[in-house]
Amino acid sequence: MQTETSVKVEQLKTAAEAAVAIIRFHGDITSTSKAVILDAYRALPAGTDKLIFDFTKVDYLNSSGIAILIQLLMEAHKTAQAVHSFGLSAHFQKVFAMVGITKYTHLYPDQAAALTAFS
Amino acid sequence: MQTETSVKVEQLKTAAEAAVAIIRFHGDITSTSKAVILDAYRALPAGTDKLIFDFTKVDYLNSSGIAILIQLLMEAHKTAQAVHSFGLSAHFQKVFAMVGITKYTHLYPDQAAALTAFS
Amino acid sequence: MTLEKPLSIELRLPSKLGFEKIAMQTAASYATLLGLGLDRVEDLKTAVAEACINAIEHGNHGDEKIIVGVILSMDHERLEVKVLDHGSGIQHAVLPPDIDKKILGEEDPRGMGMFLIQALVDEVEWVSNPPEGSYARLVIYLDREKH
Amino acid sequence: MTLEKPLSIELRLPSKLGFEKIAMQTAASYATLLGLGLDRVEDLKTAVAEACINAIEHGNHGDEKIIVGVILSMDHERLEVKVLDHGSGIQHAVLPPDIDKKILGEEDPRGMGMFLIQALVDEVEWVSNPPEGSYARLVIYLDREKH
Ligand SMILES: Nc1ncnc2c1ncn2[C@@H]1O[C@H](COP(=O)(O)OP(=O)(O)O)[C@@H](O)[C@H]1O
Ligand SMILES: Nc1ncnc2c1ncn2[C@@H]1O[C@H](COP(=O)(O)OP(=O)(O)O)[C@@H](O)[C@H]1O
Repeated sequence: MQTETSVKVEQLKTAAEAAVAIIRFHGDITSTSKAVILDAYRALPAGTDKLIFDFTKVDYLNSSGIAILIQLLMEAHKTAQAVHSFGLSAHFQKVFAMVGITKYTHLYPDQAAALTAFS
Repeated sequence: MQTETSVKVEQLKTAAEAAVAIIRFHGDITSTSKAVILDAYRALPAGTDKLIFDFTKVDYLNSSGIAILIQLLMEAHKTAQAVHSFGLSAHFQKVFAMVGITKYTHLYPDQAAALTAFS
Repeated sequence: MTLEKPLSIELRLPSKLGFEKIAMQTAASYATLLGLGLDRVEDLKTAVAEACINAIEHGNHGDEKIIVGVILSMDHERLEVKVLDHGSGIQHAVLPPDIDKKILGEEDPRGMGMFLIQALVDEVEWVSNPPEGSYARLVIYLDREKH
Repeated sequence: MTLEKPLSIELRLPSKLGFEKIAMQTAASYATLLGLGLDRVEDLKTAVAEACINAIEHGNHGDEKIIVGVILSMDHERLEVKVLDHGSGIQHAVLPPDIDKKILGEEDPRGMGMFLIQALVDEVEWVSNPPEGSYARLVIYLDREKH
């Protein structure tokens, strides 16, 4: 079955030269995405304290996928990482707010805004 | 039911100042589109001898819709109008070629090319 | 062979995760054909997907040979979707997720499907009807907008 | 309630023009889920839409109470679609359109549906099976491409 998730991790810098890791999700975020997503998260360089989620290329996101994101936010919360997000459709911005996870990751309109907000 | 066709007619000029009418199709081209399309065609200014079909905004085109286009090309053929087309997806370019109507309307990659080809 | 209601459509899917995406697209194109606005179509898509996932996982226990049924119908006031499975249905109320508890590991990170369905549609009921099966019935009102 | 074949899906539509768009989208999302490449999905969409239009118009004479059935199935080699109606089927061969005759008004501008279906899929047959009904069976091979 063609339900692929892929994740790309990149390193960015804020204007003040602080390191920011960005996780770009591609395809579906569902129960089958769990290993790929957790592996990518856990392979982040030690000491990463600023993180961005890029949802621009996500085609399909369901409640099991949101549960995986909550697991990431749980681990981020434990290590006091700050997580910013961008690229969600208006519909999924609403869904994130309904579920309450906007309390643990603020949503920005684009990458530049998500990055600037770390300064 | 939400199966709307709309048609917009504009007047353009070639580089040599020759008048060209352009019919821009919007939405579906199916059996229910017949009156809208034929009316727009028949309301073209008398003496129109250069015509462009713009398919960029067409969502759904079926064989009954193609039959309506053939009717336009039939009337165009009678009055020696030249018809150029653009804005078809790769799939519908193939379908037009299969049916043979590319013999009566040449397909161009965009409006500029369709217009230039009249010079 | 006739349909349950005028201009209704029916879809039958195997109980395999991933196939809810087909139900989602079918529901979206039905709703679009009958004039539902784009933002409500998005609500419908997520709600139908979640109801199908529950029917696949909990109702039919992922047995690919068992069918999930989806019946879509519409009148002047409402779009209705029934998602049918062969399980014994739901005996408990919908629990809204407590995000703080989830983040602290005090609540399962999952368990948001029924909450989302309820939050996204205008009416929902879960009906148990053994031995025939169970269904979720979702309703979206048409008059909340005119597109 | 079980499906005809493993991982097949079934759709039932009223015989009303426009509803072929739902069959088209359902077929597209089934084929995409199972890995068919984008250009073949476009071929499938047009072929399924044309087969449904014929079932609606000619097979079921536009009687909205009568069902058009669409059964999609797939194995390692082929995607198959059956479009079922309750008419008596087709007794004649597929005629390729003669565009010059159409432009000269010597041939009906219509009559391209069956030709397009045949041109876009890898196999097609029309089967008459009264009194049960008739169906068009379309097949697309998977090995013509690997995306
Ligand atoms: N169709 C169903 N049949 C039987 N039980 C169900 C069904 N849908 C939901 N449930 C029960 O309700 C619970 C909550 O469902 P839900 O809120 O969708 O979250 P999740 O599926 O993530 O557990 C499920 O864990 C299951 O026990
Ligand atoms: N499902 C069907 N049941 C009965 N007759 C059919 C069916 N499909 C096609 N036909 C017959 O074949 C003819 C050609 O069909 P087609 O090539 O699709 O063109 P059109 O539908 O535009 O006439 C139809 O006019 C009809 O007489």
